[in-house]
Amino acid sequence: MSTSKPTRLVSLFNDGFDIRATLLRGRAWFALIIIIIVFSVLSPNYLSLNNILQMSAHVAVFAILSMGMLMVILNGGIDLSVGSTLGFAGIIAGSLMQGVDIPALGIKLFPAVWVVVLIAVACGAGIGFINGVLISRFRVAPFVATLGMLYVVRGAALLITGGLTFPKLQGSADLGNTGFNWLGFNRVFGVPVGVVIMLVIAILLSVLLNRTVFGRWIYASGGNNRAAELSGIPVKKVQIRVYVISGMCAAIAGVIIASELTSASPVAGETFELTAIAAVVIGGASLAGGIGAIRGTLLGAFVIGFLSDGLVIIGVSEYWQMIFKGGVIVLAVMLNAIHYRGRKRGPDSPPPTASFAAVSSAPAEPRAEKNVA
Amino acid sequence: MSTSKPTRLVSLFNDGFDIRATLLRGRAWFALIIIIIVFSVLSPNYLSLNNILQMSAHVAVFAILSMGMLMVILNGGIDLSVGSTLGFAGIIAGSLMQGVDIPALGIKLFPAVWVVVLIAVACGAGIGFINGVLISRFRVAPFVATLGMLYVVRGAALLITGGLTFPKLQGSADLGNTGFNWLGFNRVFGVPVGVVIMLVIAILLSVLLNRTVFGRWIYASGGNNRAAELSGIPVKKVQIRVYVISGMCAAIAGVIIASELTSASPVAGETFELTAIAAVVIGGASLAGGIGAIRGTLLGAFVIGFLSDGLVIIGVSEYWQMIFKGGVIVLAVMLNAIHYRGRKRGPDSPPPTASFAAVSSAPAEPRAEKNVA
Amino acid sequence: GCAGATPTPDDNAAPASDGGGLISIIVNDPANPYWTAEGDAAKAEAEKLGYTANVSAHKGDSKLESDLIDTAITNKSVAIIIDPADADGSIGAVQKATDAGIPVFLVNAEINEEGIAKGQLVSNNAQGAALGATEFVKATGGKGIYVELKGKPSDNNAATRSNGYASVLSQYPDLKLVGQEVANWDTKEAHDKTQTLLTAHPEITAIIAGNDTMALGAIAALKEASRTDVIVGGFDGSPDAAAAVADGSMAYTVLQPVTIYATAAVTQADAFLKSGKTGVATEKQTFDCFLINKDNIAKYGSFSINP
Amino acid sequence: MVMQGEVLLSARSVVKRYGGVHALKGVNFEVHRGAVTTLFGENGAGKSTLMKILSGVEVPTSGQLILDGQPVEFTSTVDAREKGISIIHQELSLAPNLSVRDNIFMGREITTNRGTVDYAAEEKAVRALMEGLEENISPKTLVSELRLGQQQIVEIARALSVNSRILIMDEPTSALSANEVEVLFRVIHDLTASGVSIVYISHHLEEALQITDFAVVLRDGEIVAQDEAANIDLVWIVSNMVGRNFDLGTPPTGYEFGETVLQVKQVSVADPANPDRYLVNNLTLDIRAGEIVCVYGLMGAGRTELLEAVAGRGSIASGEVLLNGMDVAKLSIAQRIERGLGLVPEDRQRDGLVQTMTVGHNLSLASLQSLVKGVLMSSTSESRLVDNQIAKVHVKTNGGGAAIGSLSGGNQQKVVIGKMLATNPTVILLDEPSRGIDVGAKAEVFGLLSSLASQGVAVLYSTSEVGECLSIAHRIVVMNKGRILASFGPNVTKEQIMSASGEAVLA
Ligand SMILES: Nc1ncnc2c1ncn2[C@@H]1O[C@H](COP(=O)(O)OP(=O)(O)OP(=O)(O)O)[C@@H](O)[C@H]1O
Ligand SMILES: Nc1ncnc2c1ncn2[C@@H]1O[C@H](COP(=O)(O)OP(=O)(O)OP(=O)(O)O)[C@@H](O)[C@H]1O
Ligand SMILES: [Mg+2]
Ligand SMILES: [Mg+2]
Repeated sequence: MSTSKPTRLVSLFNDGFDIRATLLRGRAWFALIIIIIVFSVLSPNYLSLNNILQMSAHVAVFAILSMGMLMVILNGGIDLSVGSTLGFAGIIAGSLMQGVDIPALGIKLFPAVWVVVLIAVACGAGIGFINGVLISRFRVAPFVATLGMLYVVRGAALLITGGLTFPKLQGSADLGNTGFNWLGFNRVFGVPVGVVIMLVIAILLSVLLNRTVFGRWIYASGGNNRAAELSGIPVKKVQIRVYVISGMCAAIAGVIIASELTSASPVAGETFELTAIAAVVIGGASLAGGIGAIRGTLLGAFVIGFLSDGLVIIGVSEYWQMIFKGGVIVLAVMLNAIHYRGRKRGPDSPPPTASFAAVSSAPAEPRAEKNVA
Repeated sequence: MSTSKPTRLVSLFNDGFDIRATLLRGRAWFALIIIIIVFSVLSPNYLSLNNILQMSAHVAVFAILSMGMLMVILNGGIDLSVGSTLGFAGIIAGSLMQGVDIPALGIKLFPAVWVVVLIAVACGAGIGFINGVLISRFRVAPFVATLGMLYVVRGAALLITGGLTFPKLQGSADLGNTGFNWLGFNRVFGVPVGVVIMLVIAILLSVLLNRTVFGRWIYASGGNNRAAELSGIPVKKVQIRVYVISGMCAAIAGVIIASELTSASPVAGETFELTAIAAVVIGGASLAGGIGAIRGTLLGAFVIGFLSDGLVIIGVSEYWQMIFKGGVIVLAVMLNAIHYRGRKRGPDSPPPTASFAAVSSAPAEPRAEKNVA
Repeated sequence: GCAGATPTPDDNAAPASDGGGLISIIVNDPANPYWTAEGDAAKAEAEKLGYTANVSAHKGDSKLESDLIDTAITNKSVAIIIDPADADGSIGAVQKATDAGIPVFLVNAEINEEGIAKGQLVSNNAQGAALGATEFVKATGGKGIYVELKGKPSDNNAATRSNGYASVLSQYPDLKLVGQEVANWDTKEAHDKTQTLLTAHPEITAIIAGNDTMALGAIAALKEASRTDVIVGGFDGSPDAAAAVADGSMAYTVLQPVTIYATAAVTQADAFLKSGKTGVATEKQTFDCFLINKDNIAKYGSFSINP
Repeated sequence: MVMQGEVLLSARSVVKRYGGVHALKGVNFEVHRGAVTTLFGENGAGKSTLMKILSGVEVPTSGQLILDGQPVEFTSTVDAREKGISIIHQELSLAPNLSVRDNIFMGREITTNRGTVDYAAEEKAVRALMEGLEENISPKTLVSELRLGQQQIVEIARALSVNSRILIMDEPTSALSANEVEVLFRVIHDLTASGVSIVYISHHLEEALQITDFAVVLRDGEIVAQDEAANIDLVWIVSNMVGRNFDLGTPPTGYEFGETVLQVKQVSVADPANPDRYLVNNLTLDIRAGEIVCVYGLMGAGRTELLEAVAGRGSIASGEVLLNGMDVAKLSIAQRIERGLGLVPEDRQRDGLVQTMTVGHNLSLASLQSLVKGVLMSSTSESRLVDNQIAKVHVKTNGGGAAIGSLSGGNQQKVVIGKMLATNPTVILLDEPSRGIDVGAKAEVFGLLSSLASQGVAVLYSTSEVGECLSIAHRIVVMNKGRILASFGPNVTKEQIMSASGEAVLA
């Protein structure tokens, strides 16, 4: 049977080439390809380079969010505050683009766009830092800490704007702050800037995870926190940093959205956290921590994004869109689980107390070794 | 220091009286009492029997949802679909109250109210059953399975009504289906019916958890699924049943809301799942499973409910309300964690891989033995 | 504080008041500038008339709305100004307040029941939709291929506007509707769905949106695709939309006189509290919407047209 | 009682309290350069606690550590590691999701000058370490794919890779086979010869005696005896440890075996990772009422799979299991327990205990149905059952309400056994019931089994220690690669058993 094959082959490749990982990656691609084929048949407009690029641009925002989420999930946590952080960062960028009053000098400063972006991302990092400190120092469960921050950050964003949207973020040449819309509007060799940013982040985080000591630490403390701590890994620092990365990713996504819409709304990103988590899990990561990869997460984001855009293109009703989306999320993860059924019990598989997510802890996507992007 | 005291006292009470549990219960009450005092000072209208009853009626719906959620969380799972189930059950009740066309006979049947309620609750049980089967048989992670169902069930509810609300659910005497609004409007000895239902469910579930074999099974399989299985516990059945209970609780909450409003909206209950989870965690349950109690969960729901009603009464702006709500969620859980800091590591404490929620697995609320409601 | 209340002879539910007391204002979602303006206008008017005012929001959730009404009752509000969440779902809550002897004035949206609230002050959505659709026809020259972005299905204004658009536009056979998408009043969603619709129907020449936030999302998508030829129409008359009309990216928007009827609701409540009469003949009062296009944009003030 | 040799590290009047628990009560302990200091003591005596203090895992409540004559304070394991002290933990501390290589260098990654991890260098180092331990484990294998014994080897390799001056080994051999232990001892000899100091802890007393230079006995948090190897023997250790002598007992006699209650007929169990391989291969075994059978085998012989298959965890590929003549293949674990067949699993943390529950609730867990009166459980029946079991298996606890985590390892093991006994089994399977428990507890457990057998219960237990086979078993079967290679009566010798299992006999 198909389940027996991969492992037998493994022994042929003791050099570390993992046939299971390869097949699995193949299967995730497979899901994506099925989606593309089905919609291409149903609509002539689906499979064009332009549409693929545009759908990728839609996916990019979620993918960036999901990759940050992956860092947190690998570490054994979860970050529900990303949607709010996204909105908050957009608002910060928006308000800076509107100019900063310096009452003391009686002037209004218009920071350059790169400064604006930097400050917005720093705010995201700051929110992540608070999450991390709450979780690692004050031992608040990640679900709860980030749930609290979800409300606090959203409230703060609304408070800053009084519920209003910051319009017209194009900037102006007179003020020297043009170019904000570039992120959302421009294309580099025909590829939307959002997609380029997504790829850059994917490569960076992939290198981080697979090649650096810090990446190793994330996996180790996600796999067994106590063992990691006893081995001298600064687990609390690692924990804080993954939330900082997640916050930064969320902020980047927020800036991209604000730039796309050339306006910043305090309610941007509501419920995005759920989609991000779904992408990570469809991509084979385990919510118990320690298992997952950037490539899978990207695929997960593409599966969700290409599906929902496809449903819009063929004109399925909003309600059916919801039903399909839910169905695909469950189905994609179910396939993983069925595939690996019976493979789970190792003589010393991770202890079962992590039952919150243990059912997904089947080695859905064994970490691929040289898996860049 | 204060942290060392309770344990030393424990040895004085070997008869099973757990001083830690008592103190903790005291402290959770304490939080609620602070809230009540603060708002009573700020508004003369807060502390009246009538307002307390009315706030309790508001809390009731969330409390019922949370108690169902507690069953799932005790078992080591999570149920994100409760909000959607709530909406769906309301819609089912609403459509039944509108009458059921039987085209074959050319008549329209108007089922009695108790039949309507029963069918709606059965639908909730059905949704819970699907969740349970996905999780226990198909090994989909609870977070993902119920996230998928969140979308599917909501989509289905919208599809049934085409996005509209079912109005006028009072029923009519001619049709013999009056009394639906009774659940929401009436009072029994001055106590709103919703509160009575909440108390009945609390007592039932408390007895279930503390006095029945099934209750013990829930705690055991949440604490260590493998050990439970080897002790002859039908862990999969237990898992399915907790989701069924959660679905039923959500449906009951949905029926109460529909009856309160005498109308059923397909979007009722959006994001309620997060509030329910927050109540359970504030109530001292561990997201890793095995730890928690009905009493704590009720307290958690009351803390959230009395806080948000209080903020409205004193007229705090919507934005600040969000910030306070988030802050209180984090703070309440943080207090628990600080209190139990350093108490966690036993020589053979639960394996540390459960890091997803392990930080909350400090014995926040040791299950109290004879703890009914 | 609350002044000593003495029952009026004809209506024991309405305490005569010397102008003090709390007016509870419940709006939909303060995260939208439209509802922020609504709440602010009502609050300002109430304070001007010597009341204190609390603004809270139900965010479209009937259950939360019902809880807020309870709280308003607890707070011994002298009147409630509310933007109801749901035409059917809000009836019970309004009834509850009325039973507690508090006069309720509905603004912006109606409930499907008369005789409970003291007044229902709404913009004439059907008229506004017709106004918008007519301008849409004018802008497109009565022909072309268009798509529609719709609001939250649970909000009956979404349906009213959509129907209003259809009743006008269906009379023009050369205007072809090729797609309808729900974008839930959300800018980002409207942006993404517009992009996708542009892919599915590159031949689109016009987009009609159920409100301004969605129209602005569509405009962002069009800019990105460098499609300056597509005509976009909005609804609400928000300041952002007005700016877009000014710079030509939006053809028109329909201004709902939200500040006008929010203010009027408070004035009527005040009249009712003082005299037991609202001073207006009918419970349902519709306020006509105004068209905002290039011609009158200069006169635009926040959610209002300066004379 | 003169201790010789240079003292490298010493603990002075070390006290450790955990809340109300007084784990160490003023201990003076010395580590000698280039020698093996062995620490003996009952479960819960405080051995691990002392080692945790020496290695920076825990901070003493009071007292001092002296290293090279200078007082030191370790604030973390890294701190201790930098000063040349490393530890092999009693409970495995590996990340199952990572490879052997990543686990060995966890927290001490070798980096290239570009700042990335130098996998090649790490792999080379791992290969060298594995060669030294004579193990064939690839550096890239995921730890979750290794069996317990191999994981323990990885732990050992990790400690060795540090090149420390002092190496603490807290029960490093609890999951190792005799061959692997022999290799480890050779490594220890090489280390001591090159000046490394070893602190060694084990409940396998005879084995430990072979390498001991200095013996220290800890009891209730105090040192009660210490001496050089030349002056001590097993009796000395045991009498100091538990205050009396002990005996694992002899096969119970004086009754006839009853009917054949359990028949394992040509059972095969497939390897879940590789269905073409069989972990239990066409195995046949009968047990009669009142009979005690010991399954001896090396690590990975397939004993756990056999016992789990009989108990109903996992499925069998072919063959049948008959309980009192009835095929139980279709029955759930619960139904098998109800019919009198219960398993005491090998890994008590993972499969035996519910850590979030009290001692009492753990004890009653498998027999809840018997407590039901009407619809509810009777709490008086429950506390009666719990008290009975606590008394029956001698759990040292201050009542059924105590947290399970507050018990020492041996007492936790007794709770797992007590839980199964509470179901009144007619056939009881025990997978390595003595793992990690002290001699006293071991004797108690074996005494219990033998009295159960004389009451007509069929007992089947597995072990990796020959000595435990040669105690109460009426019959000893030797397993290797999923098959039974030999079957012996009680009068067999150690050597016969070991050579039948394919194991080299220790010198
Ligand atoms: N999940 C698994 N994946 C791969 N191999 C496995 C798995 N489970 C067991 N094995 C292999 O099956 C064989 C039997 O192992 P097992 O540990 O059950 O034997 P045992 O006789 O019970 O030894 P132990 O003394 O460790 O209990 C070993 O070769 C082991 O490596
Ligand atoms: N973190 C802790 N919290 C509370 N009590 C503890 C803790 N760690 C150890 N103890 C207690 O301290 C005592 C000594 O435990 P320790 O683990 O040192 O025993 P040990 O000699 O290593 O036993 P074993 O042979 O079973 O491993 C025991 O009573 C144990 O219950
Ligand atoms: Mg120990
Ligand atoms: Mg075994």
